[in-house]
Amino acid sequence: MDLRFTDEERAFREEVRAFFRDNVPEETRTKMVDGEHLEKDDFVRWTRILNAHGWGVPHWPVEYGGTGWDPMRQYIYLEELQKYPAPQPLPFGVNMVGPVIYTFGSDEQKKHFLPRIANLDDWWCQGFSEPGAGSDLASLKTRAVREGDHYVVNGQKTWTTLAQYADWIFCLVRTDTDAKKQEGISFLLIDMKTPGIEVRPIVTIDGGREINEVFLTDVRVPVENLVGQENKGWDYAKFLLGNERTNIARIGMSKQRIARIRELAGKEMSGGRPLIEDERFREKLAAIEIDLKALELTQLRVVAADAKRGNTGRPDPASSILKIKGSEIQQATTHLLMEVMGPYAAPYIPEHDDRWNEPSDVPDYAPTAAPNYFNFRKVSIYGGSNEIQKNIIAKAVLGL
Amino acid sequence: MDLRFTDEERAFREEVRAFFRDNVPEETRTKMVDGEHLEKDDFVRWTRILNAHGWGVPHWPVEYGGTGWDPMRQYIYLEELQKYPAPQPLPFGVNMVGPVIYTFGSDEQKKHFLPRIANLDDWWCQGFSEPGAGSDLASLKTRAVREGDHYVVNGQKTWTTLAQYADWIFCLVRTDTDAKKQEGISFLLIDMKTPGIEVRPIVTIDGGREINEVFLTDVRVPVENLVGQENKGWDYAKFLLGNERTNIARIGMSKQRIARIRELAGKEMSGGRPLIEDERFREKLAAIEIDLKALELTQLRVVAADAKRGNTGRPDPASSILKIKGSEIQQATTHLLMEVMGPYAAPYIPEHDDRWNEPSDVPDYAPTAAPNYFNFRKVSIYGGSNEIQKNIIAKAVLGL
Amino acid sequence: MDFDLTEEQSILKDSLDRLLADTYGFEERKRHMASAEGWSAEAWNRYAEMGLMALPFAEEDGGIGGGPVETMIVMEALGKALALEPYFATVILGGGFLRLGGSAEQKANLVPLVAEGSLKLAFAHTERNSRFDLARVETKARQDGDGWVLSGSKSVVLHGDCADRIFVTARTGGASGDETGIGVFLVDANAEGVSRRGYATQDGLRAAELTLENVRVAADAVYGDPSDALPLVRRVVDQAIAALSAEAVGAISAMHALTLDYMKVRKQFGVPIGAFQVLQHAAVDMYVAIEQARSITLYATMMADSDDAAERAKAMHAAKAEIGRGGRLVGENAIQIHGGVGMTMEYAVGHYFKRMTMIDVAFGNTDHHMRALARAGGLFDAAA
Amino acid sequence: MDFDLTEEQSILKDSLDRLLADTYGFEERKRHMASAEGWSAEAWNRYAEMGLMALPFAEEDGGIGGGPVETMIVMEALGKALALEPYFATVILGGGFLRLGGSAEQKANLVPLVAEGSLKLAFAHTERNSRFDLARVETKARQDGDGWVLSGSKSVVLHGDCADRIFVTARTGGASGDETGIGVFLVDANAEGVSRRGYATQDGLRAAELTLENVRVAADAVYGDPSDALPLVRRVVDQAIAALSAEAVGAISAMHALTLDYMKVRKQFGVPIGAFQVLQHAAVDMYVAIEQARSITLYATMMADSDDAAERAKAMHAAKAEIGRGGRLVGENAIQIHGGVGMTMEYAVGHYFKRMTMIDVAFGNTDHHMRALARAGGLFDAAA
Repeated sequence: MDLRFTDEERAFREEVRAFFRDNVPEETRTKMVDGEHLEKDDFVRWTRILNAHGWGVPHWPVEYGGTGWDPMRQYIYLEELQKYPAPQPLPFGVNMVGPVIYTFGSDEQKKHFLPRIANLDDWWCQGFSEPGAGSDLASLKTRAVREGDHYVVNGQKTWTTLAQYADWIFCLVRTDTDAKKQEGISFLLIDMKTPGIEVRPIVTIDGGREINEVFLTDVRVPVENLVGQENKGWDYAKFLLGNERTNIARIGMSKQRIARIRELAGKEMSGGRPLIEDERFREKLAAIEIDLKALELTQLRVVAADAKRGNTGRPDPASSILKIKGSEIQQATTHLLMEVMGPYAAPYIPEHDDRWNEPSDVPDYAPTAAPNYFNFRKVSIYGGSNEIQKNIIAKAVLGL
Repeated sequence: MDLRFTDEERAFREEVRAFFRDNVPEETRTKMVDGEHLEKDDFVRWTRILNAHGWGVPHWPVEYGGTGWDPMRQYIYLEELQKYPAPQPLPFGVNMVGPVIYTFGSDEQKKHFLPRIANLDDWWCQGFSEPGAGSDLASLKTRAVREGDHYVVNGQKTWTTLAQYADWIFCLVRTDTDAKKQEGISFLLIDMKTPGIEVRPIVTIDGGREINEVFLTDVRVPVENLVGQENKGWDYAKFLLGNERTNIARIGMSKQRIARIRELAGKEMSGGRPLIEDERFREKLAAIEIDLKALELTQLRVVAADAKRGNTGRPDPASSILKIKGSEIQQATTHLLMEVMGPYAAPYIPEHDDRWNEPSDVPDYAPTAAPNYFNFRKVSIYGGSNEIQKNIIAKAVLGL
Repeated sequence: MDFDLTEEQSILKDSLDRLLADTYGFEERKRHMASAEGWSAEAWNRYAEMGLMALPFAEEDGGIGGGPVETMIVMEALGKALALEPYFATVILGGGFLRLGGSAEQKANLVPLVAEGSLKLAFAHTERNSRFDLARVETKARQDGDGWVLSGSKSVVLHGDCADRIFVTARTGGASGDETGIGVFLVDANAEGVSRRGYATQDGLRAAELTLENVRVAADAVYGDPSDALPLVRRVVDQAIAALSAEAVGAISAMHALTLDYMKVRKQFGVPIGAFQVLQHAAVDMYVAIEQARSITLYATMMADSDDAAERAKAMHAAKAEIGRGGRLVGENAIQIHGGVGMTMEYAVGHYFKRMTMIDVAFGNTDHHMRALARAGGLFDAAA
Repeated sequence: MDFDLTEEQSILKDSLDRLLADTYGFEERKRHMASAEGWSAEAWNRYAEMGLMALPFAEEDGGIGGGPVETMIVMEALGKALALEPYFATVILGGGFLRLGGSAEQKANLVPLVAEGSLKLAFAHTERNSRFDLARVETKARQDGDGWVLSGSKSVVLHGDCADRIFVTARTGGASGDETGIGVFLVDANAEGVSRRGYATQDGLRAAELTLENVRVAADAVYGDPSDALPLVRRVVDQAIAALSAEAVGAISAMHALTLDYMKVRKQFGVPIGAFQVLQHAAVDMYVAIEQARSITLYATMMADSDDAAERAKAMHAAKAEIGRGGRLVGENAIQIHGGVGMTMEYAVGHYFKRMTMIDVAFGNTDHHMRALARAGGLFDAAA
């Protein structure tokens, strides 16, 4: 047992840090530090910088453009990325549909889609959730009926993140209505330019416009856009959702936010002293830090176990801890960052509102704090709510 | 709406306080302040003082010895009693079997038992729980078979508090094994001197010897000791358990313990100052006090609602809040009192261990703190665990 | 002790609840929020017609003579409806200074205007470095003949954008943080040297940044002792906290009701989600928190017009802290149980959640009041 | 980074786990606890035969040369078995002073005795007013020729009743609370002027009150710098905290396993109570807390022999606080899920609960370490 990073790992960390320092667009980084939403262009520009460097899809098999890093390096890379902070490449392509395509897709699909995902030539979105199917995903109702060389798709998807920019959507659709719930589902790749697709934004309570409803009306999808076998889509979805859980602890992001809390609590005054000198405030921060440090070690244990097992893409069910604790910490830090602002948490200033370039007593870092607290309530809901994660652990780990 | 006590209520409070001041045996009070167990004699002596004053069974109907106080006075009386502190008369007689007897019992039972309960001439214990029937009380297995003028009882009861002193036990027994779970149960009064009864102590983790197992082997109980009708015992038990829940918030006891925490935290030193001057410690205490103040008002609202409805003996299901929050506060205060002791929480000194009369650096108030914390874990378990209380609220109040 | 409403109080409660149910649904509210003012002048007039503006003022001053219980009833109803109008700023805050700090003449001049709904008030206190400390005032007031000249800037002035006149704290002596040397001045929002910038707050209300550059006010603009008005400020803020607590009880009760409804209709895995024990217990935890919040609000209401400033302050610390932690528990659970739909602007629960979050940061958050109570020696002294 | 045990470490773990499983069941433990000593000399000898006493000492001193990972393995196993023997007092605390503060000669004299199990040690530090503050020492040491004379009293000396020699902190200069002026002296338990009174602790271990009246010790009783040994004390205590954390992980894991077993067999309302979702989630909360405790213990273990006192202390603050809050969560839930049976002496879970409660009050409770970490600036600096 040696709980220190190896010299090689430390050198790798330095390499990654240096690369971020030299290559992350400063404008993008500033937006992230300030808690603002990123634009489409922030993602595209940064993903192409990464891809040009060979780091577009580090965790993919080398034959499809991966770096061949072991899980520990992948972890170090992601942590540094989140801490810098730099945008994490959108998961819909590189973490979700990409691995499904290279694992279950046809050669044509691999050849066409994978390079375009790595370079963000295609912006993907996820068509899983439906209005009636949240945590109970398998109860989805969107139908796909085979007509010659096409599937004709009808239904509605929801919670579709950043669909407004999407070129493609990967959808779970029901191709056999007689089968049991989990059977009879297929995995389709759909071009967003196909007639019959309508995207409507859902505004979230933080004022964000990231999620959407997607309506599909007689949408004709060529059969070659079916992934794997018809009616086996549930297996691919489970594979995909398993991948999703591994990155969700967001240790680096929480470290970055803690640094931000410390910095801004040094600027806000309380009782004539900087808030950061307030012992009670520091204790609250310390309580979160302890949890985060423990979670970091828990994450590293999962990573090490993954490395030992070989990269099967099947995370240990114990990794549900990462989702639960990770989301709790993210929520605790967004709340504490809002607390830093005191009364200045109240002003709601739309991003890029030019009037606020004029001098004002509202500190420019304050107005995003409450919206971020509101927005981060989602992290215990999406990707399998924390209640679902606990059900999984109770069954799969504790045998209850 | 007038949220102040009336002049009459304030005068009554003074009267009660004065009575306690003049009449509670100091030895008994000291044991309670020190967190020690009371002896049988403490209860007997005090109950007889109360009864001689006409306050043995304040909440009973006047015809059976009650005082006729309205619910607000009963609340004031109990709060002052707990705050003084003086022993609360044992519930098994005055709160449990007494009301069952005067509500459902025969004239003979009323005439014989009620005065003896009020004066603690008979020490009662409760024979409900069984090893296999905890929260699921109705699954009890103790059998009573009618043979002529007697029931012959066989079975085992457990968690029987203070059975070692008991003259009588009231038992739920199964008289019809073919009926559904809640039916076929009867309510029997059993003389503890009857042959075939064996009491074995259960030592609890705090070192206490308050609870017991009671084994019943061919115990012959005269049929006149059946309460009400055969096979209707479940109804009487529900009535009894409903009564139990109303007094369980223990506002006065928690107030007394908070005063004790404040006092002892003024004696224990931390960083060269009395612990009570430590701001973080005070904040923890304040957090509990706020909850307690709110609960006091909640209790008063329930009392006022009871008063309006008339004393039906059926508490509002909302009074489950009193059990839940009341037990949480009792547990928080026993924990905080233990925290006051710092390292001195560790010594385990049996009560009345004479060796400890010699000078020692272990403060004499320290050794009961941890046992009381351990012991008070029971308050979220017994009388219907807090999980059961939440099930009740979910169903009966929230309609889920 | 008597928890029943009087007949008049019952009528007030029922008629206001009915008015809001009939005219102030979620869709209407959204329209009001999207309007230029951010609230409804029509609703404002209805409140005035009902006598809500006149409610807390003494009859001899042109009011109705209601007390803290009446205010509790109104604020709870407004909280339930998530009402956007400047009632709290005008009647509770501004009205508080009028009632508690105004001379007979000042009241005679202004109470009738407030009572009829034609005068809107606000309270400008928070400054860049004050956070939640009421004594931390840097805005300066300099005597100038009979009048005063004010200079400084104030932040997050609730409904400061629409107020006709604004109560402003300013330092007439001493240094920031001193308990004495603070005065309260009523400033015309259109006076020379006053500039303000209005904006929405996170919960859809309105507020303003206020700048005062050598703003001249007359002698009759002074409320209370100009060199020692902090006790007046504390008294008004204490009453405001009691009122906010009542608003919070209305909001969290409504949130809970929405959540229970949702649990009964929303199905997952073939059953209503209300069938899952974990969610049932979460709903019970919310219920317990709400009843506790209601109880502590009753306590705050009872203490709101106490002359014992120390005991009154303790009650408000307790109430604000309990409302803060209970509100957060209820709000976060309500969102969690609703899942994604609770995160959307189209659904009411998120708006309640935001309002509760903003109530916590108004007039001192949970931590602030927990500490203040701890410093004041706690709620129960030996004799309690 | 590598979380695997070496082959030797795996053998150590497996053989100790097997030994304890075979010879140290709950019933055996009860017998040992009821004995006059309160622990088992037989078990003690078995530990010595296995080399546990020699484990952390350097090979050149007569030890086996194990490090923090080996100590973690042993303490976790002892925690799982709730072992009563004075291993922690002798090998971790006393052994810590030997290893880290002893001269070559002191080690040569004593390590072999500890290693073979014939010398038992203890650490006497706590005083009436010290609470958790390591610098608050009032016991006096006065130089007397080559030697020293000690006077004062010490409380809650773990296994101080059976120890042959006791490490005692005493003030050679300065005032109580000063960082300097503290010395460490090894005192023979039977020396003239030493009196002690043994007693059981709440968790069934043993401790003693210790009184020193003009106790004369020779020059070779001094460990470290007699005028500046607090850094040595802190270092030993830091390593002790890492060891206690490992013991705690063993104890809470065992408690969780008992709870899961119980949930599978105990029936209520016709089903195993493990079928109730609320109890399932409580069991998951326990599981998460245990995994977090295990992780932070790994961190403490990694930092236990760091020479960077500030970073080492931070790690121990973090570990002790996390162990404290996690231990309480696991313990209270374990009792709650067991119901009444968990409250009885006849069932193991309550004994684990008591041990965890006492671990929290040893060497600083949760609040103490949370504050200490806060004062030290937290775990993550800008570069972390």
